[in-house]
Amino acid sequence: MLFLQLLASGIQTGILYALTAAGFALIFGATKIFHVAHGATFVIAGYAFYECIQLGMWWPWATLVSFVMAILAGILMAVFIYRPIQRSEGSFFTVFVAAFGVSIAVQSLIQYFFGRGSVTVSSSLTMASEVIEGLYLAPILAVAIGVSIVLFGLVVLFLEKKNAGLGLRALSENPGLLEAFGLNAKNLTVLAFVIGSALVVPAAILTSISIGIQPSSGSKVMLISLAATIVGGIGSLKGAALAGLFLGIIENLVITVVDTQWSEAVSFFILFAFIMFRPSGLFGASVKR
Amino acid sequence: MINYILNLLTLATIYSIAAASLNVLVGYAGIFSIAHAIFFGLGAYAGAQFALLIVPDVLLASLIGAVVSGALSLLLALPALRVRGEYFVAAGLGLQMVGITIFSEAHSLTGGHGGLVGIPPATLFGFDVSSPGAFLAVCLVALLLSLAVIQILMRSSFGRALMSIRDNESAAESFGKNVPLLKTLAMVVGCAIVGVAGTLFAFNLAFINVESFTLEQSILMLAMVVIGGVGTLSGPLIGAVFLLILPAILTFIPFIPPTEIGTVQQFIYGSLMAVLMIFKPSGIAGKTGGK
Amino acid sequence: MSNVLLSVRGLSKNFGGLAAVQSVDMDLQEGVVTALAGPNGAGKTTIFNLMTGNLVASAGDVLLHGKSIIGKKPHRIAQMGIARSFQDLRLFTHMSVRDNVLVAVEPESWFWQPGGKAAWHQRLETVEKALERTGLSAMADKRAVDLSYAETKFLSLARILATGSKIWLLDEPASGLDLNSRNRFINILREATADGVTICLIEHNLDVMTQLADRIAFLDQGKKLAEDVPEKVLRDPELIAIYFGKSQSGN
Amino acid sequence: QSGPYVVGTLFPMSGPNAEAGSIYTNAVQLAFDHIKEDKLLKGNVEIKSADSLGTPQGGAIGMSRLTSVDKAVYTLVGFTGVSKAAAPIGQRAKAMMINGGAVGPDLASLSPYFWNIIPLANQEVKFLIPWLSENNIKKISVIYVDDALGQGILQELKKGLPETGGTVTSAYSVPPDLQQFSSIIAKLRSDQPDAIYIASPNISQIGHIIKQVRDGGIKHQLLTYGAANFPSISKLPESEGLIFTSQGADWKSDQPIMKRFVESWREKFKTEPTTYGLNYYNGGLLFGYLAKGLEEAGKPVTGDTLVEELKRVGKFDLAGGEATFHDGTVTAAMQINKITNGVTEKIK
Amino acid sequence: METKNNRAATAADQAVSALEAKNLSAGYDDHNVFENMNLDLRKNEILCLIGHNGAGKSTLLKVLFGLQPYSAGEVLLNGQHIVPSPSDMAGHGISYVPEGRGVFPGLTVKENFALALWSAKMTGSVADERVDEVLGVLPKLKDFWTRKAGQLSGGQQQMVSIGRAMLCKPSILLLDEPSIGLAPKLFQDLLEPIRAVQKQRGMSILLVEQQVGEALNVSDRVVVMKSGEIIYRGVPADFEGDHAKLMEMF
Ligand SMILES: Nc1ncnc2c1ncn2[C@@H]1O[C@H](COP(=O)(O)OP(=O)(O)OP(=O)(O)O)[C@@H](O)[C@H]1O
Ligand SMILES: Nc1ncnc2c1ncn2[C@@H]1O[C@H](COP(=O)(O)OP(=O)(O)OP(=O)(O)O)[C@@H](O)[C@H]1O
Ligand SMILES: [Mg+2]
Ligand SMILES: [Mg+2]
Repeated sequence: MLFLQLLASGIQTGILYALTAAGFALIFGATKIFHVAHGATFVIAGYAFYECIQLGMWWPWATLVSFVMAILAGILMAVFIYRPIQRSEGSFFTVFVAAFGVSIAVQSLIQYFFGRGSVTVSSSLTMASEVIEGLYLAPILAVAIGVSIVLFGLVVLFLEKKNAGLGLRALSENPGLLEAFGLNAKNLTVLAFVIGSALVVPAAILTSISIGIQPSSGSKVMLISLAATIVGGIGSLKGAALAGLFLGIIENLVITVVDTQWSEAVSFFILFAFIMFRPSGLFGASVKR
Repeated sequence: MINYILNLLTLATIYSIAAASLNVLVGYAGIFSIAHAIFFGLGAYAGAQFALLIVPDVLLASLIGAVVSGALSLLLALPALRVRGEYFVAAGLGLQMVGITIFSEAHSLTGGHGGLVGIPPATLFGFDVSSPGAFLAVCLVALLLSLAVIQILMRSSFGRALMSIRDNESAAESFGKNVPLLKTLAMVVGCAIVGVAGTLFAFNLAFINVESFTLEQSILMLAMVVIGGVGTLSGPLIGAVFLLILPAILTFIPFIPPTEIGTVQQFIYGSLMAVLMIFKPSGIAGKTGGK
Repeated sequence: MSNVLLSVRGLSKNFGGLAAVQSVDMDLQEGVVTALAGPNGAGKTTIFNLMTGNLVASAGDVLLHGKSIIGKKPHRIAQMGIARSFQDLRLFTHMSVRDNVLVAVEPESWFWQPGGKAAWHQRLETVEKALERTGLSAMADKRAVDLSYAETKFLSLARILATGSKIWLLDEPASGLDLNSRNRFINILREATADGVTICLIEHNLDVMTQLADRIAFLDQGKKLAEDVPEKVLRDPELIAIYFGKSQSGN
Repeated sequence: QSGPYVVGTLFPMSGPNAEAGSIYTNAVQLAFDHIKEDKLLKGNVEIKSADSLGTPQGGAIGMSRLTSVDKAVYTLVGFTGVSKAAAPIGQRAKAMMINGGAVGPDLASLSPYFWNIIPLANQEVKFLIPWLSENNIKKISVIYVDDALGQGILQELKKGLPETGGTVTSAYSVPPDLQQFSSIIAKLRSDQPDAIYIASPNISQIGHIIKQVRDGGIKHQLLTYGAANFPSISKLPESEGLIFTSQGADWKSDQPIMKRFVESWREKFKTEPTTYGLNYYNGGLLFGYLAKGLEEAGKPVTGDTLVEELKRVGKFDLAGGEATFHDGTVTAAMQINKITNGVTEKIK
Repeated sequence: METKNNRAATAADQAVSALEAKNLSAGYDDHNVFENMNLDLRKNEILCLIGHNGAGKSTLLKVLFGLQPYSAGEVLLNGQHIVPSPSDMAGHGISYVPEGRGVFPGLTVKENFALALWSAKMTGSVADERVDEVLGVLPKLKDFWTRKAGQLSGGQQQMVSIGRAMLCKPSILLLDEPSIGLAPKLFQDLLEPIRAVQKQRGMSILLVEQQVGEALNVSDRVVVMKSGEIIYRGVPADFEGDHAKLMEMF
């Protein structure tokens, strides 16, 4: 029963990871931008939702505002931070440091306006009850599963049915050539940021309900997203999502064998192991050396 | 005032050593390490334990720090030989996170979260060098030596070989470069030097714990290199001084209510990092213009 | 028959189901320029990669001075005196032109180079000579990325020139060069052969091929179809049909 | 000669613990406002704030700045790592330091210049154990961060519980920045303890644990130490029924100093006061008393003279009652609190 | 050179310019590659642009397609002033085949085509029709229709690149050194279908080449560029058998 219980909580954790990781993977896969500030988008989305609820807004409207804010944040970063850097000699690390600077700035802005503590949106969704003997589940698990499947399905459908998915793949290979095809690489980059940033919104909202969110929550989100992107295989949206789920489940299950203080490190140990023994990840194409 | 400045300068010097050593990996060998704080920490713990248990001689302790850190750098060399670019960044991340947990759990070696307290004042050949001025001098000498080593190595055929590997591994191979060996050597050199920096850090603070060796610290070191200018000699120094002194200067901004100082500082700090990268993408000391 | 420096015997390479090279035999004779011709995808570059250890052969052997070098690491093979260029150049983009060449002169890079000052000056001289011969002296301090297309082609050659290797494997070294540069390029290679360098050349440009090659080995779908002096190969109606086309440049 | 006296504050003003930093700063500010109103001192007091970032290195730089640039003679610090890094620097500069927030037992003897105006955590546990046995709470599970605080509490529980017939049934060590506890909660459920003790130095982490334990359907009694005085814990709906120890602080007390503190706090910050606020308020007041004594004796106000004066006087009228120091640490009355309907009430 | 005779019949056509550069100047950060450049590509002709390495040929093509900004002058399309941008140009039925391998290696041939169709905003039966036509002209493409473009040999990739450019039924085709790395026969095989289409429905082609011999064989007019200036305008016949004259130009 302990196993089942851990599995259930693992799935709930994993879904949050999967959503944020998919967003990061989409952005990184398409634009090769190591979007460290993805965590900042997450925090912005979470606080937007929290503030709206505090202002007495009906939750669907709050969700909408949260989406708008996250997408706006993504677009602003793409246009005003990454684009100018990439235009000049933007090495991998230049982008990295700039994005890191943005994360710090966003974190301090949120602190300034919304305080430093952790904020939580109260909801009855998080109350667990005994489903079968010894197994406690909260309705939020079902909500999380439902929302993530729907959203993920929508994104996959959009990418596969519309040519946008093709465009994003092409963008990752050769943005210059895209222009020669008569397509606009800038717009596609923005599109990647829009979808990628939107994907963190449900995770941010669910987190603000189930765990609570604080200005510094972003970094964990970013780290796990990054780990899942690599474990899943760079360029594979499905891979990143499954890897996120996988890491979440492992993180919970692992405490049946090791002490609790190691549970977080296990994710990164897995990451390390993947890089050593299967650098292409779960679904990636083989890695060029 | 003078002690504060000496203290800041000492820290800036120590971080300059760390950043310069990271530059060997990032700038010359093209090894994108974000686990450098772990090796900084290894040097700090090794040096501090040596000072606590045997003798607080800063030279001997630094050597121990360098050896321990350099030897354990082989851990990171392993993935460095297998993968490159963003994959290696992720490997470094993995090592960083696992390493931090080990630092927190290995109580007998690191003191866990509580850390190592009461690291004795530094001596050198039996003379006390713990006064702010003397210790700064020790650190400056260490910095000069490290820079000299780095400069000599990087201008030698070794450095050229590393750079050729950075630019194109397979072409370097076809001109006779033993890529795995050279990469490993670069890793050992860079990590040994940061081990020295770690030992000096431990002496300087007289107290160390895991909080000084976190991912943020690794990223800070990286930011120093990138903001200063990757692959240049002066870049890491400029970056280290800039990123350490800047927050100190920001604290002198008047009219900010004390409760908001930190937030405002962090905001300026973060924004400056981003803005600097937009307008000086190759760093303060880096070559600009061109491609 | 002159001295065979490098030879391959029954060399084969499969990529999954694709047989890229199928039991090829070939000899490079001292001082002779052998052109490796064949349609796109014939397996020419793959043969180079097998010779230099960049790829592991599925079967067959590569012999240098009669000794097998199969299974050796690329850097070992390079140190044994085989220099190669790449179809996509692979310059050391962020190093100066001079350093690009200098790297090629220092085969074993430890923390120091043996020989002290005298050897160092010797190496520098080698570099300057290579730069001069390829016409790059004026831009020795430019970074490789800042060179124009033709200059990158010459830099790729300068690196090889400077190694002092006696066996050169050149993969489409003159493609895209204009008439003038192409002639200059051909002259440098001619001088090199006069100095006793053995060249194996992959080239699609018939002018370059006819002006340089002493022999042409013809490859198609991984198999060697012919190897002979240019006059014969270029007249082979079968090869004209699959490769040289109707407007064969005899001129 | 008579001022301005420079008093430093070295708190995390950014990062995850900044919430604490701003409360501490407010409290110190309040104390000096009162000192000024009362014209207690001839000289002016100037407060200089440094951001410790909550890290040792930040603490070292901040302390060095406070002592050497601002020439602070008396600095209020918080957080264990920061305190440990700041102590040698303060000692070198002969500046007095007062900790009112960190409760790691290893802070007791850091330096002759380093004083704790907060009872350390092991004292709190000692006070709690008899109450546990009185209320028939025998089996305790502990979630702790493996630092001086957590270890101190765990050891004290392991030592004290058996004496009254209780046990520590399980102990889960967590990293200090962990936010997700579902797996531990699953284990707790199968452990079936009578109560769960939470020992983390990270305030928001305690909040996360409480919420997630309750969400997870675990109804057992929750216990913690004085950190629960922070509004982000005490105002949490899930904290209903939480029991925690703290130093004695009766907000309804008639003692004039206490009354004034509570009233000004409510008026100025529109929140309920906390023991941390109280401690740092007392830390500020303490300086006022020490400096006044020195002024009267015609002595200069330096770190050394302040420490001397503290040792000489020994007893001080602070908010909440008379305080004495033992082992560099204040000995204060303890109390046990319970949160009912969002209000913290003293139950013992 | 029978083409020229064919073309003579449509001389009126040729007088009208399809794409024209007027006093155009362009370059990179630190230097101008060309100034006051005048060039016109007439309706239904193949114009061969040759010149030494670095003369500025590729730069001119990029400017005309809108991939590179210009600092002065103007671009005329069918006599109308326009400011070129890649997406507009594609919309106007202009296709560009860049130097090097102009395909996305990770996408299949089919996907490369789909991308081009998306760019031309062609869907449904119109798109199918276009694909059928291009496959009719380049039947070999069918053989590797579902393979990743990166796995094809250089020549096959070039074929895909050209096929892709023909998809949007271009009225103007800008070809930058299509011969690089191609076997001689393949290059000829590639030029033939283009010529066929051109004959069939008319198309203007600006061809940049270093394989001067082959290129002149198929061209109507020739322009020689040297260090950013046009130093010669004429017809291929001018150079026939006169290698020395050509060499002078470089
Ligand atoms: N790494 C690889 N993996 C899979 N297939 C490969 C690989 N390298 C080459 N091939 C295949 O092997 C065959 C031979 O390729 P090779 O590069 O040797 O051709 P080539 O003769 O050099 O052609 P070109 O003249 O176009 O350069 C081709 O069909 C190619 O697709
Ligand atoms: N991205 C660039 N940045 C700076 N200068 C450039 C760039 N691209 C080309 N140049 C320079 O512009 C000039 C013209 O280059 P361009 O590529 O147009 O020549 P080209 O005639 O196409 O030559 P080739 O026959 O080698 O293709 C050259 O001097 C070249 O060095
Ligand atoms: Mg090839
Ligand atoms: Mg060109």
